[in-house]
Amino acid sequence: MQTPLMWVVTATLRLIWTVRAASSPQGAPALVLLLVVLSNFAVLGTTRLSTCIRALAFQGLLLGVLPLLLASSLSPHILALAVGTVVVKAIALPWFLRWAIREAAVRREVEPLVGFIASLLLGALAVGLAFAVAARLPLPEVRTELLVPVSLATVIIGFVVLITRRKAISQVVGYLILENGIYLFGLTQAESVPFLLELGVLLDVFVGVFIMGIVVFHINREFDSLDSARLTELTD
Amino acid sequence: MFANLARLAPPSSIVAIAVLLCFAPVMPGIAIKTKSVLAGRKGAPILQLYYDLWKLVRKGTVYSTTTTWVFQAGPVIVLASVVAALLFLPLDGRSAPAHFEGDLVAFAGLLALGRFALVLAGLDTGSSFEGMGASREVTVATFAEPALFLCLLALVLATGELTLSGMLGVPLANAWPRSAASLTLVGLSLFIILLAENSRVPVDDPATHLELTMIHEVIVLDHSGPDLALILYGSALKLTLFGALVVCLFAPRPSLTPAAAIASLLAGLVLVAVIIGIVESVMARLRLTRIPQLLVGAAALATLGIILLLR
Amino acid sequence: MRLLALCALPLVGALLAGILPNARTGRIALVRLALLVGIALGHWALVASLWVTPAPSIFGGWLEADALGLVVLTVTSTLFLATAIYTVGYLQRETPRGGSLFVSAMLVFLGATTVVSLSQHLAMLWVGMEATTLAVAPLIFHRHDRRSLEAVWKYLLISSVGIALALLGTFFLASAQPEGVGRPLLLPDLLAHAQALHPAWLRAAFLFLLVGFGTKMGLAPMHTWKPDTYGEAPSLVSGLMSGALTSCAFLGVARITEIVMAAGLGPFAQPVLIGFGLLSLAVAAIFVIGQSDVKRLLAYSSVEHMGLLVLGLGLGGVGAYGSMLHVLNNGLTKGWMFLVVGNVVLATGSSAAASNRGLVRTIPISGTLLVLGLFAVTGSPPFGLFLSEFTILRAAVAGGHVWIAATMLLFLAVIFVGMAALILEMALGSPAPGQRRVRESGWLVIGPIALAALVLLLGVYIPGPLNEILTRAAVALGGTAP
Amino acid sequence: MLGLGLGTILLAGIAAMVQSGSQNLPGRPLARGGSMLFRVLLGVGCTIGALPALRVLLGGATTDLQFGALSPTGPWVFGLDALSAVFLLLIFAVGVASGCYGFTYFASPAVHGEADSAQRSIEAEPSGVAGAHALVALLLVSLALLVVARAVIPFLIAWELMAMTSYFLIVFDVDKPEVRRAGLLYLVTTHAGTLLLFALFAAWGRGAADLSFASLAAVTLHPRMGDAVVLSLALGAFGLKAGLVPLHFWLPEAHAAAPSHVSALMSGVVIKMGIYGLLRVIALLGIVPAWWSWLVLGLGVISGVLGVVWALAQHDIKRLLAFHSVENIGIILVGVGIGGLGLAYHHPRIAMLGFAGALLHTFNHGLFKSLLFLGAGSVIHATGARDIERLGGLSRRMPRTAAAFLLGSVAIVGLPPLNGFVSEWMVYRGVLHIGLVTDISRIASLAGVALALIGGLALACFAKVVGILYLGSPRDPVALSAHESAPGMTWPLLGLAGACAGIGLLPVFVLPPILRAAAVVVGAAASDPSVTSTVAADVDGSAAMAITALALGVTVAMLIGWAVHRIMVGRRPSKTKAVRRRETWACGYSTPTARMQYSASSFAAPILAHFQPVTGIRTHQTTRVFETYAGDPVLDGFVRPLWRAWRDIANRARPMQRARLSTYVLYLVAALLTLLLYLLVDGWTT
Repeated sequence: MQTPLMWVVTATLRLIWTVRAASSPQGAPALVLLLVVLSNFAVLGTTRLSTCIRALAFQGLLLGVLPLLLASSLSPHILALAVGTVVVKAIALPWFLRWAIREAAVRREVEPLVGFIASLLLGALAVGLAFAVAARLPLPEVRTELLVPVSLATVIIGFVVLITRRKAISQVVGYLILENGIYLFGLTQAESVPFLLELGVLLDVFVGVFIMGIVVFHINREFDSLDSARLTELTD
Repeated sequence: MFANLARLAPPSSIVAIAVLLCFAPVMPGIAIKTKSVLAGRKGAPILQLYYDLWKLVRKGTVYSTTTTWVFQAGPVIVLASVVAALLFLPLDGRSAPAHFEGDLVAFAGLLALGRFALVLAGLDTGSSFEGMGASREVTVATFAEPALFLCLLALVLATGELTLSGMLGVPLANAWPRSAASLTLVGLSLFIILLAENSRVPVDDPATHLELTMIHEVIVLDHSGPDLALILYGSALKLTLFGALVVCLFAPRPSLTPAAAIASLLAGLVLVAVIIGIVESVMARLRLTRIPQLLVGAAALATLGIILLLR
Repeated sequence: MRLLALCALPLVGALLAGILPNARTGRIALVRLALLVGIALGHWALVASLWVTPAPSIFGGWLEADALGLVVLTVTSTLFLATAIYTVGYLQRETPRGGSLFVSAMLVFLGATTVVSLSQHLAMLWVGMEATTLAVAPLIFHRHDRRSLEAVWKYLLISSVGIALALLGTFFLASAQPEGVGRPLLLPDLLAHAQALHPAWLRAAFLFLLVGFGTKMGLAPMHTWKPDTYGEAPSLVSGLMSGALTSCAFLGVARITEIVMAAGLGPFAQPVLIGFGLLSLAVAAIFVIGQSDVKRLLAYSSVEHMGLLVLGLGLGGVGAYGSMLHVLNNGLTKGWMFLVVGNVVLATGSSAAASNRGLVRTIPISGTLLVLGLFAVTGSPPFGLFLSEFTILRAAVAGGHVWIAATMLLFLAVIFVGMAALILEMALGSPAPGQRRVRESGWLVIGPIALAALVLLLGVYIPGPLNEILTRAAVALGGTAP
Repeated sequence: MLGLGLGTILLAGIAAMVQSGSQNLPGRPLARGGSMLFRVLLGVGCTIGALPALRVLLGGATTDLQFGALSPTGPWVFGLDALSAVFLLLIFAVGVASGCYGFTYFASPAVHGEADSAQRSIEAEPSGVAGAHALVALLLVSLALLVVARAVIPFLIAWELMAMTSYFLIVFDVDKPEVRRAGLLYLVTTHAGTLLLFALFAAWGRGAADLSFASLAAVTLHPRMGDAVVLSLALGAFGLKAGLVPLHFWLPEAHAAAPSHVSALMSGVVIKMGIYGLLRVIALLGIVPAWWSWLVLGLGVISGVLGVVWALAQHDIKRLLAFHSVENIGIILVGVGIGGLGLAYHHPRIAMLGFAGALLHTFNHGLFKSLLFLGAGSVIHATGARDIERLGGLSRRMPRTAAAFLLGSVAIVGLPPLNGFVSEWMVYRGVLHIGLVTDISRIASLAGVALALIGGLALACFAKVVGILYLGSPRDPVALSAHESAPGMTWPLLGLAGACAGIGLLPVFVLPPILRAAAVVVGAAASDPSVTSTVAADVDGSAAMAITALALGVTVAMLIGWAVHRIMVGRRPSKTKAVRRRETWACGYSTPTARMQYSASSFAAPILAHFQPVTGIRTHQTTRVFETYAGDPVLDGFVRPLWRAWRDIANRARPMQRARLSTYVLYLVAALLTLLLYLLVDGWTT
């Protein structure tokens, strides 16, 4: 069990370094960020929860990689951050989610409050808005000018998913996307302010532990479905 | 304090009051006489009321089993209050036995006290008729009060005096030339109030025999003997009181000697009684629901007078 | 050193309570409760000692008990002590699943709030805030039924979004701080170089932190989780939340306001605060009417008071003083009310008005405390809230905001009607036939009585040291003493 | 000294608690002694407390007490001047009477009737009664503190304490839903008043050094707006408490719901605190703008007339008395208005007369209104009926109560020779005097017409009450079962009656202290020589003498007349002149019954017919019955609809809290977006 994991990690790192060496200093991060946006759209567009989760895991992986690409030098701090991020965002949380939908035996997001096409359009709108705003932001100097707009876009899309989806799981996914957006913004501060990104990861841990570990499980048990729309008993 | 009171009361004014107390029962007599003469009848003698009083005083009394001391106290309080009110008028043309700032309020208050006692005495019998009479009495009084106040206020404004005794003497005599119009209006309204307060036509008909149409008479339905005598004398005295007020208003006589003043007052009172008789013979009594309008009319006259003064 | 002890003590206690075998009754349960009360006492004593002799800052200024923090810490500690004593009686009556989890969660909560109120580093403050959310969740979920589940679900998701926005706001704040200008995100340095901060990022940071922490405060329109959560959580937990948790969240808002004021952005920030304040008052004034459950009613009352807090903050001047005083009064009063309501629920098994009538006769002590609490929580003299609300009102008038003052008074009047209608009916109405008088154990009433006495005292007398601390806090927030 | 008195009163409250507590013990060891103890302590406390007030009223030095900075709003100051002293005396006088009355009222068994408050609750809850007594004691203490408070915070605290205690006293009979409703209405209204007070003092204390009254008086308000704001807020806040039309809507409900001795306290003392507040504010401001005085005068006239008209329409004895409180507040406000005009137009003497009249009428009304409420309480206690249509002929069964009530009625109607007349006479004099000035304010003399109308209507109303309630013969079996109430209840009545008579017969001793108090309100102007000379020479000189002489004279005349009458009627020279007893002459109808008596409705009908538009009366008339029901136009026509409207808004908004989670997140996002928009609008970087 130990060795294969180590092997995977070292292999990935070697791969990343080769990409980084090969491409221009701007190219690689930009590419990754574009992939992030694409994963967002994947979440917005799919009906299958499993696809959502896969996209989320992929996004987590990209987020884990980014610090390495952006870092000027491969400090152990950055390395630890990358590993932690990948472990939490790309492995632990998706695994939790899969476990949850298996428990709850839900497969697809039926009838979201806003149709998939509409939410895709919303996503596009979000990206446009994000870029428009970011263009007028007095940006701190960062590796790539794509970083801030993409993070904002991800935040907005996270909100879109949160608002337009019914299933508790989808809402969790939306929330995690929101988190990822914030994490991306945190990258702009990675150098100047230590620990910020760790905070972001910590938040994920917390959410993972709670929302997944306890609540969703119980929702499944109590409500035999993950439809949070059923959670409307408490009213005035 | 009582020395103070004595200082306020010159003998002539006391004499004047005594004279009026004796003269009072004549007033209704004159009114009735005038009425019957105008109607071509001979009519009862002018002094009839004296005989009635004398007879009643000597008779025994019948008290309803439902009544209490309130019923018996009624007539006494009526009379006492009227007599007390009489103390405020300068009957001798100079000054009244009692006067103090704002005594006109006391004047009205005493009359109200008498009315309250009378009404309670009526209600004490528990008879529906006397209840009805009481209700009508207070209704009339409710609307008479403001009118009376307006008249007195007009006098105050015209003379600048805050006591009846003060204003009805020299100041009023000086005021007449200045503001004859408004004083005349006030006089008229005061006369209407006189008719209402003493339940004469057109407000009430003392001569009627149908209880359902009565006001004053029906309240005293149960009084008999000395009580009834007190009531009758009290109402006659009240009529005299208002008459005297009207006379003092129209004819302030500060220059005359006390004797002459009292004599002229009596003459004036006779005149008033005659006028009442004439009014009663030329007018019919109003419907009960119209009476307040009559009194509001009186108030309007007084208000007009006041407006003329304030102008 | 004491500061470290303050933070560590509860966490150690939580650890111990956690490793104790999870027995519901018997000696171990007693030991657990003794641990709880003991630590609450110790914590309270330490806080009291801070009033006597201030403690030096530690961790390079990361932890320090400044005026704002000390006020919040005092509220939290006092409230927690009362609640801990109450818990003894509560856990005797209500046999919980895993009392150990309950107790250690409470202690973790205490530790987290302590961290929040002491931390001078905004990231650390954020961590503490997150930890409070984390610690409270199992307490809300205490009853393990679907209603409490729904409550905790709504609470967690909404306040997580809030927390996330607060984190983003913290990032913004970090990017507002130019390279090498003071240590990053450390409050004293931020205040010292407030003028040098980048205004655009600072404004953004203010807004996001306000919304984020405002969500945890329960400002309208981010208050939606409040009635559901307070309604379902055990009353003492609702008390801790509406007394301590909201105060900590308010501290977060107060911190960023501090910075914004120091940066001279008051004209930008104050309308926002006033707006949130009035909106919260309005929402409370609308939703208290026709409530049928006293815990939900108190939740809306809490929304009202959060509104008053930010209103005072936004009005500035003596308003800041009023707000800090209000933190104190509101925290204690809310604890008092919720503990009393807890007794009601223990007596009749429900907090719905329909099933509670004539409480002054069925549970005299708690019933009386409930009625008095109505007057206290609606800011009637001579209770403390009256003084703070009056001060806030004075700030509005002194600032010439006549319409704000008028609106505030209107909403306060309406809220009073709504609350009085429900609570008086519950307390004074005719008890259901056959309803007997219930004995109230001392553990369950001593806490509320103590809190009530404190609130009453604060209404008539503000000690010199407290006045000084409040003044310092008000000055830090750009205000003045009355 | 005052503190000592208050302490003793509190002791009385505690004694009541202890005694009742002992009632739960077997054999009620302390029952007898406890009740005595309560009364003794109450009496002693009130006496001790009254002494300093008397000293000040008789010209003693005014005292001030300071407690250092308890709160950041400055020191707590307490002071006792003539103005406070008048109200202090009223509080203690009515307080001791009502307190002692209440003790017997609750202790002695009452008839279980439609309206009686005490009994069932007592059986249910012995401690409830003790609580009531303790609350009465607490209420007295808070009232006393209120009138001596000289700083905002203690004033507000005493104010709210008064409001709370009176609320708990009103809802003493909590098992009746209508009582709880009335209580809630009262509580909500008084809380609104408190909030207005907050606004008042917040506005007033804007530039003040601290919140003591002294510094408030020193504040230089905004030349045009300042005093306008302060006085308007004061009129609103204190008007709510005093119950002037249209802010009176809570008053009849509350006073009707409370136990009678509590109604006596409320109507006699508590609502007077509104008057005190107004006078205190005037005294502190020193100046009163003309428009405000006109406004107060107008409101006074309206309250007076409408109050008595509405009272005339009532048949529930307690509601009727409550509406009469509205009327008398109107009369008092006429006095205040005249006084204000006197200040505004610089006629200090008129100001003195107006304020003195208002103060004296406040005091008198406190006495006779509590007397009347206690009398009504005795009737309810004896018969269990509150609807006067069912009663009658009670003066035979409860003569002492009837006599006291009759005296109270004469006093409240304002007839000589009782105290009501003296105070109305003072107000009238203010009215007449202002008629003689040269400036525009002389128009105010027309307010006298309203006073006269009020007098006439009040006479009609109390003729109705006394006549239907005590005279005639019983209309309903409940009245037959009536009994004279216990000495513990009659003595307070007679005591109050004695006070009314005393003030009425010897005003010369009462006017000087009242004028001293009025001088406090008039303030600096009172000390100008013209006033002092005229006041000294005239007001408490000859006029007071003369009116005293008048009162005594009238009384003596009546007594003589009564003696003569006894002789005339009593002597029996022969059989024919004996006094005989027959049933009432029914104009020939042979078998009259009690049901045929004139009813209250029909008694009042002819007058009310002329006030139809404002009475809010619904008449129920068939061939067999004639009845009228009177609601309250303001409450039914305005307050309740307004409240319903707000409740509808609330109900419409409720679904917002029923949404699903994603909607809640949407609210959050919406808030965020709004703020970001504000950020852009406000300017991103500037």
